[in-house]
Amino acid sequence: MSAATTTYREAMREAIREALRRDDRVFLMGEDVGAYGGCFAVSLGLLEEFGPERIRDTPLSEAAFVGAGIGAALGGMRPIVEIMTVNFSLLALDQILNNAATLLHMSGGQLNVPLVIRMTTGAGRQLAAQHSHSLEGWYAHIPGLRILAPATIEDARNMLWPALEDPDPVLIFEHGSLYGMSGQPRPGPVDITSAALRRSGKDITLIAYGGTTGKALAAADALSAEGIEADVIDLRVLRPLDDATIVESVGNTHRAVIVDEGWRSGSLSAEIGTRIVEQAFYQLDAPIQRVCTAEVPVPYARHLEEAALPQVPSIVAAAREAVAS
Amino acid sequence: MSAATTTYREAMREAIREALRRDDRVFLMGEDVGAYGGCFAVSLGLLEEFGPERIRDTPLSEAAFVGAGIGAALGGMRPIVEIMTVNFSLLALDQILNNAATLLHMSGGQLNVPLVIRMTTGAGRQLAAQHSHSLEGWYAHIPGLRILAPATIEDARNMLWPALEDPDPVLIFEHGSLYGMSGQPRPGPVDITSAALRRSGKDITLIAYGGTTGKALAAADALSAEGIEADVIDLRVLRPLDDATIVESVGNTHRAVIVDEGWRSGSLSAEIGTRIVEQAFYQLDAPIQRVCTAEVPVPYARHLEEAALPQVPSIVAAAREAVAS
Amino acid sequence: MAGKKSARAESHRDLLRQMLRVRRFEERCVELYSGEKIRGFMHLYIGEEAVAAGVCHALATDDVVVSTYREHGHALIRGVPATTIMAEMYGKATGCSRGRGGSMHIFDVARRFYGGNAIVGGGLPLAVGLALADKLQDRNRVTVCFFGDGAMAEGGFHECVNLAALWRLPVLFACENNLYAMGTALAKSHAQTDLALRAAGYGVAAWQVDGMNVLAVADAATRAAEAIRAGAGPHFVELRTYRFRAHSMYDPDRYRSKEEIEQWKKRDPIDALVASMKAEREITNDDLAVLEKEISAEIDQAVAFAEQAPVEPVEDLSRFVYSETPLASGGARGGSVEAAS
Amino acid sequence: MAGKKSARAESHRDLLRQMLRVRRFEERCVELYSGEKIRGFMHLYIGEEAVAAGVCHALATDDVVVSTYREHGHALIRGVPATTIMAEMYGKATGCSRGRGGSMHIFDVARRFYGGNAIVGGGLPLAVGLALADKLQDRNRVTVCFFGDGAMAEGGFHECVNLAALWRLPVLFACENNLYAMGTALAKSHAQTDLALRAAGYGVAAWQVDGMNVLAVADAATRAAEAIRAGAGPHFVELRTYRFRAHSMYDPDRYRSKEEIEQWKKRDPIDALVASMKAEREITNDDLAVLEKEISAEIDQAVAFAEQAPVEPVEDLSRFVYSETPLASGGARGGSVEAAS
Ligand SMILES: Cc1ncc(C[n+]2csc(CCOP(=O)(O)OP(=O)(O)O)c2C)c(N)n1
Ligand SMILES: Cc1ncc(C[n+]2csc(CCOP(=O)(O)OP(=O)(O)O)c2C)c(N)n1
Ligand SMILES: [Mg+2]
Ligand SMILES: [Mg+2]
Repeated sequence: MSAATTTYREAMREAIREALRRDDRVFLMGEDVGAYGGCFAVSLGLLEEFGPERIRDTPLSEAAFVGAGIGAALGGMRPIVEIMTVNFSLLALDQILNNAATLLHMSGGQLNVPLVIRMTTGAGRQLAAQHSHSLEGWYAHIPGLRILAPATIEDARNMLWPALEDPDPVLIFEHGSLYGMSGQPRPGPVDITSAALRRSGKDITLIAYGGTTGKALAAADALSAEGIEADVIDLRVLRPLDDATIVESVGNTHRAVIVDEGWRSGSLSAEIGTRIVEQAFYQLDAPIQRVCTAEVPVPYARHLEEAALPQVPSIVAAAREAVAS
Repeated sequence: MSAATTTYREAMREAIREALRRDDRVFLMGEDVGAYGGCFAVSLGLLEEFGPERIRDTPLSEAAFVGAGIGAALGGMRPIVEIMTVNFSLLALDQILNNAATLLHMSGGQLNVPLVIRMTTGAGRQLAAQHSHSLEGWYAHIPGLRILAPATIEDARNMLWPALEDPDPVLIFEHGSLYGMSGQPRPGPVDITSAALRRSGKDITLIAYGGTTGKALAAADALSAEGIEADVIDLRVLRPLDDATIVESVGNTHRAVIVDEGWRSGSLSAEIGTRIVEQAFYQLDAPIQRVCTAEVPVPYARHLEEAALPQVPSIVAAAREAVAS
Repeated sequence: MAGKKSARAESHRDLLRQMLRVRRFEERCVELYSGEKIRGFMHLYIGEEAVAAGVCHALATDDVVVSTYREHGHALIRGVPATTIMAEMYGKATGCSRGRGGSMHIFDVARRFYGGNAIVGGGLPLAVGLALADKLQDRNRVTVCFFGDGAMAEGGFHECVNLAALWRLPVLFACENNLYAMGTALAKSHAQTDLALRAAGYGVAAWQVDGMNVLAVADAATRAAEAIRAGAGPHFVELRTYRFRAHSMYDPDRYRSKEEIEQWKKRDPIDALVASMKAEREITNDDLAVLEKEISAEIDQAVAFAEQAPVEPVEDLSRFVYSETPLASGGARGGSVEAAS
Repeated sequence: MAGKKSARAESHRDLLRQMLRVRRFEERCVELYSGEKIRGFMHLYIGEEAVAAGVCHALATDDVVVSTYREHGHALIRGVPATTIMAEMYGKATGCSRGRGGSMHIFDVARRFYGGNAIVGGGLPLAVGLALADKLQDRNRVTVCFFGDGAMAEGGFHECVNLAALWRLPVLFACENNLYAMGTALAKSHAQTDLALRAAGYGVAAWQVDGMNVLAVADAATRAAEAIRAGAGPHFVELRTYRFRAHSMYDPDRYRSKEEIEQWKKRDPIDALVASMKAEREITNDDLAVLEKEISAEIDQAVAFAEQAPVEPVEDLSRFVYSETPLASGGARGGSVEAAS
């Protein structure tokens, strides 16, 4: 089965289509997933193919339709709930934390919530402060959730089905800058448990995920030209974190740069940094470096937004500093 | 002026009373702050003293009344908004993040939000999963906010006024287990910028805040009996963090244990851990230890809840391990 | 005629039994709370029993109930055993939620009792989703969602009623209007205090019912449930009731007068039903004594069960954060895969 | 009589000018967006101008406006200079929000224009709070909050209208019902599509108004504002309107028919007002040409201003996350400190 060229967007659509075909308990629900074709055109055409019961447009009621997804999962369905962007997910956070993530434990194991929530995340398109959040690190704090961040077309295509098979709630974060990325995905399956080493080096480990994976790879290329060879880890799964892959790499390279589009303080990078010290302290030869988003609400003006976000040159600079020290 | 014996609860009430007297723009608003006397009796008697315009009971509408607090601050008032507990603050998180924390930047400096939000946080009273969150670490991720965690009667009494004088939004987290604590507070003022060294040692630094400060101090006493002397830092301010105090102490002791009632992964302890590695890597002689809440929704049964939360023996054990390595 | 009459008497006896079970169970809970056997937050239903008894009377065994933190009554009447509820409040391993939930988080999937939710209004979207699942799977069931007058001020209420109405979902919204949300009186929560009228604004059939009269509640709920089963979409009943006790065990009840409470106690739903049954000669004092004895035995047994029950091993703290086994595969119901594609 | 008539004509000319300013300004924005001078999300108001013009007509200078991401019209008519709006959309330092906000975040405190909010429904609580501040400080002002039909499905709407009604706050809720929320038609958002009726359910005076008729809007808004100033509490107006353009620059407009759009364009609020003014001999074609020229000059100037404006230095990225100076001390208004205690 040779793979045709496709985009991240189409790969995600194909994944949804496959799920809808394979299992009649699956349905897609969210704002403008139907008649509009999806805010980012991910679900374009699916309404025509599957009808309004299974491609279900909702009112602007994030708390209610996310919560209804939880209820529908309890009732035997396998909902895919789309929250248009992570920015609006705050309105549904109570449902996600206090119900989706908690019901299984709180009921002593009685209530499974086999729900998938997809949302777009990230900045970089001059959408300004209220539309540029990267809050997946927050979600990765919540016990009971599995958090995925597909950074490649393969993962966009192949993570959804195992997520739907997971008996517990899974959140999928799709970085808005990736939808147009094109390539030839290898056919599935993929796991939804492990990080991936996307590039091998020996001098330093660059750790990234989602929208920053590509930047980390570009930085690794630039570093290679200077004679610095980097491991690049794509985390893929933000909760539970795959410590083993991280620790193994850092054990080899003794230096790490974490790239995270979240605001620096309290972002996922902090957890990774601390885990490295907890688990690989004696292997570490230099302070850990973080390249994160500046601690400002992301501004609209292009030059300010660029300055606020992790960029290839800042990753390169951080890696150089780590190697030098 | 010699201080009378009082409780944390009364100290907080006295702080509110003082603010209401000093500045007629100040008012208190929230669920059951008036006729009920406050869920934790903090505002008991204030309705009678100040009347229903200034001690304002609200409906169960967290998003609206927190947002209205933001609006009232924009309109020249100095609101103190009480969210009954952090657990319900999720319903208002969009307003806190996307408006309170963001308006100043997004408006290019035009819109100040001089708002204080108070809420009870923490576990330990067998209230089960939905009523036992410690989410102040999440709030400490948000640029634009100042986050306070009074752990002593002095701080309960004296942090509110400077918080109200701050031109930007300040969140105050009161750990539910502290209200009954009694003692004699020294009169104010206190700063709302720095961490406090609550005890001095030379062998290890214990870092805590809010509800875990007392446990860290008790652990330090126990360790002292074994000949291990600990610095105990009470963070007081969770954002912006006072790195200097932390780094100075770790520079002296070369070892650190962070105690945090948040779920371990992605809690504030992670940020502190990573900052220590970033800023004091070469002073560190052992891996950093964290004593956090287990990654489970906090269970009701007493023995399970106790096992889930940071406790004195686990802090002592972590410190011993750090000192031994 | 005699058959019909005795059927009515039978149903009255059942309603009485259910209300009394709740009343006596909770009275015991108060003692146990004082004795520190039960901890955490505990919210009593005493005074409101007619609501749960009347509404549940209208339900079939596979209908769903979603409740609040004030749910002992709903749970008991729905058939969750007193033993496992009590053990739950003791924090024991044989509790219905294995001791992890406590008083506010009673769950029993076998009885289709979906909790026990301590976030005000937090159960509403679950009910909408459970009803959506029934609709999508062509199951003719009703999902009842209980919530309070205070909960109606939450945005989630608005979103959920609209969604249920928009999609014509089989939900019975059962608003327990006990006139207070903690210490906040109805008129301080709502600009418009006719809650049924408010609900009607969403295009939902809505009635106000005397929630102290169990027969009126049962009638209204039956009518609503029948309409829902017939495909008429969601319904809303406002059940006017009153809690005789404080909001929770911590509440000093400062915000309402003793007189008001006493006035309402004169309308005790149990007394009222007993009086009407006596008038109809449906029950004697001897019958009542027997009933009380049975209930007392049931509760004694529940307490004994809870007392002797084991606790969960501490090593199991982290169980049930994630599932231990996969669910039945998607293929299980794959018969219509072709139809869908 | 002549004076009254000419005053009316004057007011019509003003309404026309305001609508035309918005129309022409946004037509220019489309070009600039194609030329990548403006980036990010941009939502056009074209077709809906009568709403902003009519509502703002009813406001005094110190009344407050809270708006949405579709706010060019509100901002321009409220008096925010075209220059600083344009510079903002260019991301320049002289933009009203110093380039940090863009099209969705126009702020101008001097004009009492409080944004510019890109979270649907996010401005509603701010409006309630601003009105509360006015009430607490005994200022007789109106706060207008614009929001869409889609926003009314959000829980926050429900909470805010209830709160405003409960506390009788001076808020004018101005619902711009353009029949779609992105691609979601009204009847797919709301079970009950009579939005004014819905609002009335909160005990708020509520009317439906033809939002394509600027005179009708101005009348309704004036009536509402007067009632609010007289202490009658919040009011709600549903303004039935239509956007002629797609939701945003990214929207391919698949969800509605060309015919529907064409039908509505026949009711263009600018054409309608011009026609009625011509019938009343309040305006000539020459007057119109002069007006167009003035507006064109205003917009040219705005573009020139934006083009030549500097950008914020990158070093200033972190400014305005926290305040640089303390606010005036609490003592400033402390005159009534004694009264309060
Ligand atoms: C979202 C949220 N806010 C606040 C609380 C605290 N609280 C618990 S019950 C309650 C009152 C609820 O009143 P109502 O809905 O009328 O139900 P009742 O208790 O009267 O049965 C409050 C404020 C909560 N649990 N959840
Ligand atoms: C909370 C939230 N959910 C979703 C969105 C994405 N979104 C932006 S505008 C819009 C439609 C809003 O419709 P309406 O309120 O009718 O206003 P209109 O755009 O028609 O003026 C949506 C879904 C958002 N910005 N905020
Ligand atoms: Mg109530
Ligand atoms: Mg609209």
